[in-house]
Amino acid sequence: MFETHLLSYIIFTPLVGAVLLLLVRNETIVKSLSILFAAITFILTVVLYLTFDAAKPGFQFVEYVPWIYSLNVAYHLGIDGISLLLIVLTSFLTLIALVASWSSISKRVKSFNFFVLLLEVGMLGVFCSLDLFLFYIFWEAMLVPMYFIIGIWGHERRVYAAVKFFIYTMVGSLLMLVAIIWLGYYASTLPGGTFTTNLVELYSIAPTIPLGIQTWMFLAFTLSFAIKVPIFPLHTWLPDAHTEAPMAGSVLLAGVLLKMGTYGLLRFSLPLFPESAFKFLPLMAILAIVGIIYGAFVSMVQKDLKKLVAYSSVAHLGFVVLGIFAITVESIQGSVIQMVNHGLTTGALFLLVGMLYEKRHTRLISDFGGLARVTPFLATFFMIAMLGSVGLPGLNGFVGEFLILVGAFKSDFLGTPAYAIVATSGVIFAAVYLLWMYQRVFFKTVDKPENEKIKDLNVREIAVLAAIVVFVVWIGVHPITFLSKSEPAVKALVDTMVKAKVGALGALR
Amino acid sequence: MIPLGYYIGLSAILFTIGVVGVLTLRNAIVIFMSVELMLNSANLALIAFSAYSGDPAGQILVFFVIAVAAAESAVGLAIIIALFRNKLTVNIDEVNVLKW
Amino acid sequence: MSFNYNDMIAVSPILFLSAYSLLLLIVDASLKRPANICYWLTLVGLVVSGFLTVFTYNASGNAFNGMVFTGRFPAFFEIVFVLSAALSVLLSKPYLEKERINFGEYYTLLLFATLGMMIMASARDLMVLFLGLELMSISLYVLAGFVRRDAKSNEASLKYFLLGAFATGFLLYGIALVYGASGTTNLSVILERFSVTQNDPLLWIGAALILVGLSFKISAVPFHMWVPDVYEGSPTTISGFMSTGSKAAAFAALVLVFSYSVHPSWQLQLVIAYLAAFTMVIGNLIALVQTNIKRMLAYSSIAHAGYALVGIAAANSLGRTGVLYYMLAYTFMQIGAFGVVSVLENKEGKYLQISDYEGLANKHPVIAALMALFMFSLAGLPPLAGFFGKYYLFASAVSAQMTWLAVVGVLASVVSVYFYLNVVVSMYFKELPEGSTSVAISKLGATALIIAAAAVIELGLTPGYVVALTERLF
Amino acid sequence: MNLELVVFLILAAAAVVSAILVITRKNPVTSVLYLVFNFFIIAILYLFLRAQFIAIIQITVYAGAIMVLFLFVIMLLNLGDDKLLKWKLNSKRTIASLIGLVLLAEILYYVVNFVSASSLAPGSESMGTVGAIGKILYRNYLFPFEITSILLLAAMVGAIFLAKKRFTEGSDGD
Repeated sequence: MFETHLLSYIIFTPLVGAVLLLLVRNETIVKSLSILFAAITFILTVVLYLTFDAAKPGFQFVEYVPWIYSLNVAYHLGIDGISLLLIVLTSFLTLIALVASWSSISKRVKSFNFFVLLLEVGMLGVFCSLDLFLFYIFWEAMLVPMYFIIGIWGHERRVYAAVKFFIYTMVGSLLMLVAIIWLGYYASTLPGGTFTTNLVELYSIAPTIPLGIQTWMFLAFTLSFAIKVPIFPLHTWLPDAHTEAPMAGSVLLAGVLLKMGTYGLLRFSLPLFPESAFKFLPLMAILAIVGIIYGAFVSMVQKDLKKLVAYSSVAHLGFVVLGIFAITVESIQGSVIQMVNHGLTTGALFLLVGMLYEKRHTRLISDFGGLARVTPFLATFFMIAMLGSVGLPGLNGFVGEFLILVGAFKSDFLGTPAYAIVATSGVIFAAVYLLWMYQRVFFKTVDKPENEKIKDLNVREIAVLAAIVVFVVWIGVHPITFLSKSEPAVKALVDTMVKAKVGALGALR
Repeated sequence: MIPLGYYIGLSAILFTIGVVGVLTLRNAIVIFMSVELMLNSANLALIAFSAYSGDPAGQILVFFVIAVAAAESAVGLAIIIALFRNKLTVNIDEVNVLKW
Repeated sequence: MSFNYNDMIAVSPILFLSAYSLLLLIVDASLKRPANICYWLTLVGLVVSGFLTVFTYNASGNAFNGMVFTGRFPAFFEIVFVLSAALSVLLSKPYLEKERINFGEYYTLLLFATLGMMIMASARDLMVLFLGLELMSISLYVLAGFVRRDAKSNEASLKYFLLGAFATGFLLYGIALVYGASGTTNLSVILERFSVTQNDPLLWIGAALILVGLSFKISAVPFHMWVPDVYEGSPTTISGFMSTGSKAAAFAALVLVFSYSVHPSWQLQLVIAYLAAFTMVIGNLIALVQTNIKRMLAYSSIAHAGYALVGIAAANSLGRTGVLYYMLAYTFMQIGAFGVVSVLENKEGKYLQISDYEGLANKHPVIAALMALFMFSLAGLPPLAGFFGKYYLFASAVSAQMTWLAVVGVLASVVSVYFYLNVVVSMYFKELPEGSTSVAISKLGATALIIAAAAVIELGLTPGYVVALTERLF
Repeated sequence: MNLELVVFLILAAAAVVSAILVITRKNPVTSVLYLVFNFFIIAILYLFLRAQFIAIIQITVYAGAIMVLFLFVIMLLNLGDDKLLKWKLNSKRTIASLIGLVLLAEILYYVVNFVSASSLAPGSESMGTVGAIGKILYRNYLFPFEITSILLLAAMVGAIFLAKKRFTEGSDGD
């Protein structure tokens, strides 16, 4: 019984917590209660992780309850290795974010915790849904809490950032909604078919759609995900949202929300519409590379620490997208692990920048200098997170980027190693801007008197960061622990794509 | 024998005149009179159809329409009186607290 | 005799409400200070007729010589009207007292209007449809001008009246032509003769004129110009009632004419589709620039008529279900939004600008949360009622091979998100202005709002039950 | 051309001319009078169509009662005064009415072309008498008839409310 409903428990535990919060008045209790529920959720996901059997094919922990009969919509959950890793990441980062913002949120504490827990429900739901309708509901429902988190607790230009974030995401997702409806309708026109949004059924139905229409479907889905990732020309909401969001908001935004875009590509765009995916593959790869280079260059010239980290996300996600569209087992494995890495390291960087801001009330790089002497702990953690992000061997980033580049190098689908070669330069640029930033902030002498008085990290902050660092090192040293979980799912996906490719070639002949 | 089309044609012309009146006039009362023209043209069409098909339903409907017209004019004129008390005008160009 | 007791039972909600409103009229006339008693009596009456409706739900058939439908279709809409009226009435007492227009006639006329709506939704004959529409309209003309000392209210009433009468002209002429083509005004007989008459241009011209007449009532572009002025000038509770009840009634009529009786040819389908597209786009675009919240809601209500028209244009069973579901969902969210305005506004016109809502979340957190909920539902965010309605309507468009209409619809919704969010931004993200005082929130008003909010959530989470109610309608 | 047709054409021409005069006169009192004239002509056409009962109603209720109400209100509010009634056309309205005109001309064309030149149905001779109408009205159309009564009541309540000068309760500001 416990295991058959485990996913539901995981999704709705935070919701129960959120509702309970409304009944409490005392702020300390509110904070403790929300951390408690986030922790329970995390423990449940760990249980999920341990009971997940990587050897079994297909989706596990499946729950199926019919919900709306006339449209054949069901409450249909299930996970594979890819979603498993992201679910654990989500619950982990939510817990971290809540603990980290213990003292940084001063107004409307109850609402803040309420919205963070609500956000967690949405994020977890997205990764668990096997029904497009259900998926869409979680996908959109998650927008609202994030919107409030940015808009109420953000910095100066928060309203602008929140509205921009909302509208951008909405444009993409509503077109996706039409595509979802069209898919359901298409299923009903087949002989003996009914209207359905069941993903498992659609996996076999969708590839039979005539290529002309399939292309539109692919574009509608991919646009929505590309905005979320964000892929290069659609990224303009990201720096605003990340910079203006409060610390916890930035962590979850970078750590989890962006992954929903890449997850969507893996879960929907590729397997549902393989033939159209092949058509757009070069374009997507080029956009990914432009994103890598562009993100790096723009990061270099940023004066604001938070903006710098934000733009570095564009570059990192470029790697992930490149790995996905290279369609080899190595590259997609790399992308999956890189999603987790980015969540951990960028999350950590946002936390560190947030903590620095809390102590010094500025984020301008030029306002700092020589902090390594004043705040040794902070400098150390910052260094580890930064190096993880750069991709130093032995830390997590290296594993992901290496796999992606290897895969892209030998990918049949990309057809040429040129993409991989250009992308490699991105790794170097990342080292340049991150190290330069680190040098300006933490090395040299302390030339501003305000910086002398900055307090170092307290125990709570150290605990939070240490928890992240454990995983940063773990993935760096022994990635197979995590890679082994997602491998079968990735292999199956690549198989599907290869088969589709062969089929398409056969049809051509 | 007068063809049915003649009656319907006449009613369509009257209807058009009514529509043009509503769209061009500025005086609430005369606009309302144009509406009455429209209703009457519809009545004429109904009676003609009814007579030529031998079905009394059309006449019954006209009977109801006349009752409705009476009700409408009572309410409409009351509204005009109420407005007149406040604004001393029935010219809808001068009714401009709200944009038209 | 041309009717029997079964007939009477089958249309008992209508008969009951007629008798009850006459009773109310007598009470109003014979007491010295009747307003409060009328208020409670009206609520009781509406609740009772709601219950009667539930009992008639499965009595499908017709009554009074085929003049009216009985059973599922009218019952569904009757419930919508009763809810719309009951919520408006619940909100009315505090509002009327605030505006000092607490007269018994208000409640009587409101019941008459509800009665008219019920008759429209039960009509199996164009004659009955016409009379129901007129009963509703005439009562609403007066209610729109209920604040007699206020020039805005007078003008709202006059504009509503002139445009309404104009629309009546079109409707009646359309009925006349359909009668000419089919030789009957009975919708079922029109349907029976449809195979013969469907090539008669007279029928289609008549149908088009009926469409024009009803388009005024649902406020479809380009027949919408009266809406913002009338909603702004009318008492706020009446604006809420008009924008939900009378719109739902007009949609009931549209379903009866176009989905039950005269199945639109593809040309007419296309015309309705264009009407829907223009209504969605223009309604939402103009709503963007509104600063007055009542005008904003008026344009939003125009846009929502466009969404529901998608279901009529699709002319299939999904579309029919979509329209019915959407009318119920829309009733709750729109009355909720107007309800919040009515609870907050005062006689001096405060809380009528969107900017007056700045920092509301600090002052009245519950009211702000409810308003935010209604805004999100109107914007169509899942898992709220508005989202599911749109999903159904767009699905009907896609399955009628009109995917372009669904795309226009979602793009229009994106636009709408902006102005709905604008209210949320004001309430939550802006600071409270200096020296603002809080408003006394009446308990009755808050009750109505909470009921509406609960329904918005509930309809979104378990839409299946309502959808099941919309099957096998006739 | 037979006599009946000649009479019809004269009446039709008179109806059209009077209708045009209704919407072009500056003084509403004149407009009302032309409208009454128009209603009379239509009543005669009803007699041609053997709708005797409706013809009587048309004269007594419509032309008699309703139009007198119009006149009464115009006189009461002294709307004969031209100052209040500027007559002007703006371009938007002109365009609107032009479109309307084209549309309706089209309808007219269709209507006249497609409505067949059939004769009056047999048995329609006595269809429109008071007795015949009354029988059907109370037998088949009882339900709409009752609705009409409520409609008139609602209109009465509304009209009295709006037009009454002062309320006893005094809570209405005026």
